[in-house]
Amino acid sequence: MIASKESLADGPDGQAPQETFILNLGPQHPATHGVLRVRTTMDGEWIKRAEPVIGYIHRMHEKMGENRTLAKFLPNPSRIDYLSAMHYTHAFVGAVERAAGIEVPPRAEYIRVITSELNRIASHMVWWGALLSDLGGLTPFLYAFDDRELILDLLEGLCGARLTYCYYRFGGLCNDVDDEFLQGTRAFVKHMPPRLKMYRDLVTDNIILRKRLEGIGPISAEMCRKYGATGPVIRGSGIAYDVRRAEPYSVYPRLDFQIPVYPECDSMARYLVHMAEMEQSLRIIEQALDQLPAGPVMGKVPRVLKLPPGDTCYAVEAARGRFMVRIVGDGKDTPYRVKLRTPCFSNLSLFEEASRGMILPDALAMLGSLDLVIPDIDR
Amino acid sequence: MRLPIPFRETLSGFKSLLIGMRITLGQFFKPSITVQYPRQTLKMPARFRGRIELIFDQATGKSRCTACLLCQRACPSNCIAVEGARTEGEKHKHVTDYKLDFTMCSLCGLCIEACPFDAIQFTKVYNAVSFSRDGLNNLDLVREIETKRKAWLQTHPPPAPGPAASPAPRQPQPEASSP
Amino acid sequence: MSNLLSIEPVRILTYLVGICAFVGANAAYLVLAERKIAGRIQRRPGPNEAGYGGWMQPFADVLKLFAKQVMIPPGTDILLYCAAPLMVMAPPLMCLAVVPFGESLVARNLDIGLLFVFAFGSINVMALMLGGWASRNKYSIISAARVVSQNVAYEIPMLLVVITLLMVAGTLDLNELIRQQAGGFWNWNLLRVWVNPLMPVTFIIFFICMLAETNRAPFDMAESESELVAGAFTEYGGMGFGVFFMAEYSNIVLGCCLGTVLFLGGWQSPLPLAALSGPLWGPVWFLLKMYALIFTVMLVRWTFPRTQFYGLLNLSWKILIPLSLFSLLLTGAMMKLPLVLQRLF
Amino acid sequence: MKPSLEQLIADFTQLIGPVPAVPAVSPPIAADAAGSPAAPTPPPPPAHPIQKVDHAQRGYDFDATVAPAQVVASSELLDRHGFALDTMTGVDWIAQGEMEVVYDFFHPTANIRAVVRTRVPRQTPELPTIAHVFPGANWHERETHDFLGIRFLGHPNLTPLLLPEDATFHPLRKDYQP
Repeated sequence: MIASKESLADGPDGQAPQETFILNLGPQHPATHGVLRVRTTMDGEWIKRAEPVIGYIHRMHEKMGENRTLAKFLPNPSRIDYLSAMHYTHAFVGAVERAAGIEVPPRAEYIRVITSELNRIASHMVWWGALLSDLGGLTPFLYAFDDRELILDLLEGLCGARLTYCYYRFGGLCNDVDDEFLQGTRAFVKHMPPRLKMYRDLVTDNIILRKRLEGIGPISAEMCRKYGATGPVIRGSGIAYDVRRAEPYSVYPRLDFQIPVYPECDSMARYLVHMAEMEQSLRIIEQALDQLPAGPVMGKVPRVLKLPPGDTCYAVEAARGRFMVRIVGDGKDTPYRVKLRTPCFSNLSLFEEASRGMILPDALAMLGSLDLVIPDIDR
Repeated sequence: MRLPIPFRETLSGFKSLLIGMRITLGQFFKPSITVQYPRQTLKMPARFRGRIELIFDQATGKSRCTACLLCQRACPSNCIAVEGARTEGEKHKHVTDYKLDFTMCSLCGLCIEACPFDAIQFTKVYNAVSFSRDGLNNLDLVREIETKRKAWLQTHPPPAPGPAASPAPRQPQPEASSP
Repeated sequence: MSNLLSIEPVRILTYLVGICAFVGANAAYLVLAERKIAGRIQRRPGPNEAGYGGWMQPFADVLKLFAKQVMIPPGTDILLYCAAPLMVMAPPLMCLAVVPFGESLVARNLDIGLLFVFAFGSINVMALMLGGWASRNKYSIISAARVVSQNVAYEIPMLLVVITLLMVAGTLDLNELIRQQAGGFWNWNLLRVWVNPLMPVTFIIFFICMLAETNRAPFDMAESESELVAGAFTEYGGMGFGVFFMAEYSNIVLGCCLGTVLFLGGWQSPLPLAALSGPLWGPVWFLLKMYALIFTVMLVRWTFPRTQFYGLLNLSWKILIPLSLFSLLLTGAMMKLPLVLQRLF
Repeated sequence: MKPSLEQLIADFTQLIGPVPAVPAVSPPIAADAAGSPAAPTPPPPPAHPIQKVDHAQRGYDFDATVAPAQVVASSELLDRHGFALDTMTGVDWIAQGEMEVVYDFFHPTANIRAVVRTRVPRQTPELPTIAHVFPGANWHERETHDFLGIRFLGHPNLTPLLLPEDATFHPLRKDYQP
């Protein structure tokens, strides 16, 4: 039996203040989605310090990149963030194409945009369901997965995989879209708006959810900048930073869409950014389907792809923010160095500062609103 | 009449709760959408990426694999091991041993893209399971071909031993796919 | 039969067995019902493998729980650790002794029945606190602290609501309370707006407090599985957890029984037709109303996210308590109004 | 505040001084695919340590090579201009006996990507920390230390981040043997 608070405090070398205790959230905690561990120093339910401890599923993808030929590394980016595999493959493929000067046919670029945006919606749906299950509402999770299933079926019919697609190739795509996919995507674009309204009625307008998220976990724009947070986090802090606009890639400049920005800096703002992004993604998909040109989906690629010396960056707006591949070549078919800049790494790094002084359920709500995928942090 | 803000907030909040309950109640009366898996199964799409298999060529009753090792070289996980042998008078080698370590395979499909003879394809097997690691880490794809060949021989009896015995089955196959 | 039941020990024994069976069956099958309802809401069939349509599922669950080793974590206070599940199970069993399922279908018709129910009902929180405290787990202790402050906070509006009803009814006898609601659903306390125009609001307050008192979502601070793993129950395994689980459902049954008695006219039929009322119809109406309330509880559970802990206390202290106080005063005023008017004119 | 590229170049020129501070160091910039034998040979050094780069070809707009001692000053400079730390990484140029550390910056509003690089000798890979300028660099520096063994002097907590707590190896060094 615990006689006093002192026996709860087992801080480093017994130096923890008497009134606090250490609470280990994770690596197997229901709210940390995977193997994130947060070492919290608590004063009652108030968090004095929450230090994320990461690296539990570190796989050293960067070393794998150095050891393999470019083509053999192609399945890897999907495994970094398994929820937005398309974006990650896009960034890696894009970096190689930029370095080697490979032209991608426009049809392939449009299909890349369509599949990327579908993947973004699917990823946001998982986030939405997971956030709600963090907050104790389990039903939206199932509704979100119901709709996500449609996307996964579309992408499975397209490339044969449901999660780790490995669909893009240097210079194009591994296969062309068929009519089934195009019709299915159009049907999906029509199917979604009523569902999004249902999400709004069921969850977004719900007073309990609003009380849980409004004003909780403020992250100022300055903090986002200092920590390099991107994606919905920075857009929920009032800065319209989106790689699709800031460093235009693929055919995004030709498409008309808005960057949802909410200036409230709280978890609700990040929530609303996610929800608005789903609508914008639907808009992008619709336009891209209308503009989809005919033609080949594979450009001219040398038989043995070699990277010229020098470093090249390629950033994409993944579902969770800015994902960048920095690839350093030395004239061989294996990269000299592959650096993967993942959004969740930066987004999580501000958690220690942002969570100071919050109470536990609020901190977990904020952790949920940061939209973390742990393999993406650990790489 | 405008109510004071706390009252309005309480009322609108309560209304939002009722709307939420109406939605879930509406879903309650809709049919369930899940597939009762072991009894019902889904049809895998045409491009589904299951584990790979050697294509059994119905025309020849053999695999088209020539043991060129391109798939083995393309594989990021080094999970394919191919061996081939050349018989007298044939242009290409033929595969004698094709081992797949499915525990390491990441189903990326690079081997299939690398194959110049269209000799391998994805199966539609989505539930490959085994009680031990040995059941999956050393799959013998050539043996599968031989099993199919036995069934094939039932319907395609070998031509009577005559002058054109051995080259006969090879005749219908065009050599167009050679590089 | 009636002769036999009039012998006191036989009567007590009969009802003891009856209540235990009722609570046991309800706890077991409400778990299944909840899972089925959750499944329906989430567009899936729910448990459907054990037995036809899953009706054997409770047996499978209980069998599994019984088969588990009883683990007492090192460093726990063994006495409290073991006592907590019993203490959480006992109050609903006790309270059901005075709940009239039919006009004569009541174990002990106490004339202070309501007081009895609330006296025993508040033991529940102590059990959870002890369980959380004795487990020697940080999550459990946080949960225990939450549960206590939550239950204290929600006891107040609940009692205020009940006092409102007492003022109207003038009795603590549950059967008498029901008899006063005779004559059609418009005479139920829920809709007696001529006594107090806030009566439906009072019922909603009662319902919310009942959810909070039984630690049901969206007020499931005791468990709050995504924050505190399993809260006060984290260290309980096997049947220890099973008893907590059963107690949760028994408490729901009790809470919904009370709601039925106090607001929905108990065993009274909703329409004053002779064909629909009578000693046989009484339990039918009672159970129908009770299960409708339980369904609502489950629907709420599967619709809303969990409230934030401080928001929950705010709701009680800032909204529910003022509202119920106002309702209490209004009732008092409306009761005295005729007298005042009489004196004036 | 939206900085222009020209302003950035001017400021960096002032920072680095009239003479290029690291003349001997050659960042891997120019495209010289022809003379690349098997060993990783870096291309010839660029004309100037401060370069304007075509974003469409390289993925960034501005490239500055500074001395190790100027890292903090240049990150402060970029901080004043409102840049955000994108990432940082290291490259082990084992043939030259040097480690390159690359700091990536993006601007949240001005659409400029800046890269600052520096080189430290492989024997004593030490750099001042910029964690006090950009708190986000804390984790990035720990990660770079994990992977390449570059020590960041003044870092508050240079313990392994992604590798196990007791890791003493640096897997991204080219001479790393697992």
